[in-house]
Amino acid sequence: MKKFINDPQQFVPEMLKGIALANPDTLRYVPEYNLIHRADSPRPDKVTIIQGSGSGHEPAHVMTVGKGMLDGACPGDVFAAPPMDYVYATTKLLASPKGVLLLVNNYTGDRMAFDMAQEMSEADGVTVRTLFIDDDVSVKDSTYTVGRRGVAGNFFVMKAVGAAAEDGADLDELVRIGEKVNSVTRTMGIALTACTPPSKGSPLFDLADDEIEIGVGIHGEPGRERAKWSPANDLVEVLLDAIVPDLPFAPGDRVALMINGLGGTPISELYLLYGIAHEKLEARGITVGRNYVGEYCTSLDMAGASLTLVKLDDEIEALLAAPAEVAIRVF
Amino acid sequence: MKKFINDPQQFVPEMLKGIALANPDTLRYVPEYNLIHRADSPRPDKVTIIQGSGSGHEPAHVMTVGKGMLDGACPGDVFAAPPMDYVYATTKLLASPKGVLLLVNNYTGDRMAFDMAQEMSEADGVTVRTLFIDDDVSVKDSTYTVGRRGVAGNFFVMKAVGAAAEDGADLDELVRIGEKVNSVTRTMGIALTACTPPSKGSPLFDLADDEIEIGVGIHGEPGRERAKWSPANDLVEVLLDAIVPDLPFAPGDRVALMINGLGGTPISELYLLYGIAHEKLEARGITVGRNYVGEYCTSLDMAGASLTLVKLDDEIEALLAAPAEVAIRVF
Amino acid sequence: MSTSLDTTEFVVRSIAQTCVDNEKYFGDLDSVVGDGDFGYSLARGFEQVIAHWDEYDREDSGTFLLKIALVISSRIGGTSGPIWGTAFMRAGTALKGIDSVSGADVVAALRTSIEGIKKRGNSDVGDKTLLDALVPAIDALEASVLQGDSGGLSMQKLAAAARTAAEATSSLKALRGRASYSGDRSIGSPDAGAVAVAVLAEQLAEAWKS
Amino acid sequence: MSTSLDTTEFVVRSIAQTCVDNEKYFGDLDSVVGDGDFGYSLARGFEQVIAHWDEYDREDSGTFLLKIALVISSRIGGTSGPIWGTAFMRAGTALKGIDSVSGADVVAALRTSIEGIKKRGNSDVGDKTLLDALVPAIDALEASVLQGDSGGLSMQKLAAAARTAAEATSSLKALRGRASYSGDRSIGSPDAGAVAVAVLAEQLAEAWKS
Ligand SMILES: Nc1ncnc2c1ncn2[C@@H]1O[C@H](COP(=O)(O)OP(=O)(O)O)[C@@H](O)[C@H]1O
Ligand SMILES: Nc1ncnc2c1ncn2[C@@H]1O[C@H](COP(=O)(O)OP(=O)(O)O)[C@@H](O)[C@H]1O
Ligand SMILES: [Mg+2]
Ligand SMILES: [Mg+2]
Ligand SMILES: [Mg+2]
Ligand SMILES: [Mg+2]
Repeated sequence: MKKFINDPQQFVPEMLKGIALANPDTLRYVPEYNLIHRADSPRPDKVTIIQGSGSGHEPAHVMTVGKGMLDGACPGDVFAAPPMDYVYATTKLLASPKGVLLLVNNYTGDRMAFDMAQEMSEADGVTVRTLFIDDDVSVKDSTYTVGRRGVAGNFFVMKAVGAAAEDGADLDELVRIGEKVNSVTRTMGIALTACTPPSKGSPLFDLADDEIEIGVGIHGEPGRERAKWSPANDLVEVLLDAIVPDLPFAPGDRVALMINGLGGTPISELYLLYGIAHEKLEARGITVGRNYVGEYCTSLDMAGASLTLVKLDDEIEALLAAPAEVAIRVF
Repeated sequence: MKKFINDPQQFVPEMLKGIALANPDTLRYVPEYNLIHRADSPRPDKVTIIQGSGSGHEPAHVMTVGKGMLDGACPGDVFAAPPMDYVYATTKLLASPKGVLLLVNNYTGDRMAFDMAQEMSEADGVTVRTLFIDDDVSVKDSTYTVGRRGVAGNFFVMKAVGAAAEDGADLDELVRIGEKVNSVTRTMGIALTACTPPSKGSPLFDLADDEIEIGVGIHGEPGRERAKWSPANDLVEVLLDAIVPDLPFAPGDRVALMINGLGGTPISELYLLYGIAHEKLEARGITVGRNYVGEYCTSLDMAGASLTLVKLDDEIEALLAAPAEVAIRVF
Repeated sequence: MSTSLDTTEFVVRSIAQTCVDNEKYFGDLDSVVGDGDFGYSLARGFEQVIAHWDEYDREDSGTFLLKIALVISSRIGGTSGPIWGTAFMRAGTALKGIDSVSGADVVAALRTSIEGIKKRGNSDVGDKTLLDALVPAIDALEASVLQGDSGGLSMQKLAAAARTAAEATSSLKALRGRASYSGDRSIGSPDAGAVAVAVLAEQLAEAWKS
Repeated sequence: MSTSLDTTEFVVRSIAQTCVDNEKYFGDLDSVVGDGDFGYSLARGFEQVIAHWDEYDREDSGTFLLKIALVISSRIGGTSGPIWGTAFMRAGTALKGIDSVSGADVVAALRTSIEGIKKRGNSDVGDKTLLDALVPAIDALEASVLQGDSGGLSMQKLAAAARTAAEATSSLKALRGRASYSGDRSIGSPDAGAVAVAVLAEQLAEAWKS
């Protein structure tokens, strides 16, 4: 394993320290709970929004804390849901009188930690609501009883509730918006290579030189099938054939299209995929109203990409278009 | 080789098409010359800024075309300077009465193509000036007669002249600013893995499982030495020991610090490097006034990173802080 | 078989040390169809248990276990934090106030742990989780205690049952946790949590001898 | 030896086809201490030369070469575009207006190509570039022409000299182009451009026979 790290156990804290040092005016770091939070949070006039999940998915979620997005993120270690205490302490620390909204990607460990933290915070008098995000179409609800996974589509839920909260929406309204966005968001990903968690030091699974994993999870979980590599045109078709009928997205629909890199894929390839997906959607009569190309929810150094569609209406589009300020930026 | 591509020969055009489709309001694509340009360029009241270089360094430069940055970018194929005709045609197409500024990373092929294009454009009556960027300290001027390479530091030249041009600065003023920024910018990079050009289909060079290349070029050119992997703390020290004495940067200086990913390194590791570099600079008495963490100038899928320092003064800092709008964005 | 605070300490210490020693092995088990962090998560939590060993309130076995549960909840992430934290919490609650703990008390406490895990994980025997090793192991322990076996013999029966049951999870399809995403591909390898239970029980039985 | 338009066409066609056929080989040579795009760049340019073969103005050899130079300049990137474009441009200019080209005309034209490359590349013999094969090869051609050798024999002498000189670049340290960044590491492998010149000359000598 060759990575820019010192000690695998310090990988997450050292990354978090870097984020804090790079954003001294806007962010605060609480090492005890792996917590990155807005310097101006909690605010009495704004619902607090917190997201947890494991590390290794950066920029999600520690680098998307900021105005118009999250108030705080308290990740666990790489690919591990945060310990319940991190969520509990974060909720207490950032609690607003308008309440706290917890955003949770739908995984067993995350659900447990956030459920327990919600119970305990409520016992302390904090008003808490939880939103589960489950946009990954590669996992069939019927066969797998854990339910769908939350993957890159969580960006849209975060962005929409973040914008609404900034405008003063109350907790019920945020839950309504978040559930609505989640209900019209669908994602599927493809891995070209496995990722290497720092503490493991070797790739998490084996993919032969000509193999890919279709429907891969962002923790390297297997997807729908292991297949032979094929050209980008075909892979985009496979993704759209899984995603479009799932909602379904229909001719005449206006969508947001996201091509999300999984960590090891260069942005050149992501734009190539974007061009193909854009044209294939137009050919299906679906209009791309907003687009997102880059890294939003990664799996460490995995080469691969996911494609997300969100069905737009005026409300969602306005929330997505609202300004936001996060650590991830160009200038 | 597993990449998201169709045909290696169509890699660059298909990527460019994706960029254009993703930015219909702001960008235009001219397939004949691999040209991405601002929809509102040329403008009579603004010097036109053009950059070329090979492809494979995205977001440089096709994704940094936009308000406050480049007017156009006409890359060659992967790692190949553009054919002279691309530069000539682009210069003619985007020529402004205020003149054209060509930004060129200092490589043999690029210099030749831009020199020839400048000659030909001037013969056609266009006012053209050229700026060569050579920020890579890993190449010693004395021993290598081609001179230093232009690498990630070119972002700062682009940003500064882009901001000044937007404010109406004339060509002489832009040349002064660009030369000044280039003269206080220093970069060095480290490769953890080699990159794989699509048309080659295999890694460009061999690095053993425990080897790294210190001072690597953005086309995979060798650097100062091949070394054993060592922890991030040590690698940052190696980079600073090469960069800081080179200008030199001195205690009391205020700098911009950039940690640039080379394509295959996750942003988590880049922030980890940032935190280390920030603290080591402070320990040397150097203040980080602005910071940049992410991918600015890559080498396809190479795992690795470069560190850039720019010595700030009021003029440079104001130009770097000015707003800009490019294809690479989060929202 | 009767259990005092000393014995509780001995058991917890053995579990903690075994988790730290097997970090890599447990992680590798979890990377077959999981995400490879199981060993890391347990090790980070139990190394804290050991680091602060002398600081815990030792009023009685139950109180001690509740303190351990707190450390686990605050340091272990993933699915394992809530699952193991709940198990220790329930056992602690069950044993709190009991000075001299009987074999039957232990069995009863572990039964409440199992119920806690099932509730927390929305899971049951057969779902291919650590429950598939833990439940048969406690069944064996209960039978042994009822029979009046010595502590050492009870431990050996517990370990043997855990090992057999853990191996048997290979033929199951995962219905809970991250491994469930693998669907049929999860068949053919044992569950990481179940094997960990077997290893912990075997180490305990071994240590009990000396 | 005297050269007409037919012969010029034959030479250019052979060069173009050889560059297309050797795309991978030339690329691999460039990836030893370069960036691996040399074969790709030449192939993309010369396949255009072939694709539009019937369209070029064929007034005389010089005019024809100038058209080829234009295609090269517009399609080949990297260092090779300007270098090869300049070489064809200079040769075309030298031969323009000459209907029946003599061997001496050819040598003179190639000398101006070499001067053009040196000027464009700010380089000279000994810098470990294609000049290190090209210059000795043209020297050999000139000697052969002066001796009154047949065209076939001249070609063979040209090819032999190019090959020997190309191999000899292995011992040189690169002072120009991307390979120069490798410093001492460039010693031990031949220059990609020089080897390409040898391959082109050998193919030409071979084709001349038939
Ligand atoms: N719902 C559940 N109920 C009980 N145990 C579970 C459940 N899900 C997973 N487990 C156990 O947890 C182990 C994995 O733990 P861990 O690696 O911490 O989880 P993850 O990384 O999936 O969050 C599995 O091997 C299994 O024994
Ligand atoms: N300054 C120069 N003058 C003449 N020839 C050169 C010069 N630099 C490089 N070359 C030749 O060009 C070849 C490499 O061409 P190419 O791969 O297109 O260049 P690059 O990728 O470095 O821009 C070298 O093998 C060498 O023969
Ligand atoms: Mg996990
Ligand atoms: Mg090149
Ligand atoms: Mg796990
Ligand atoms: Mg090259």
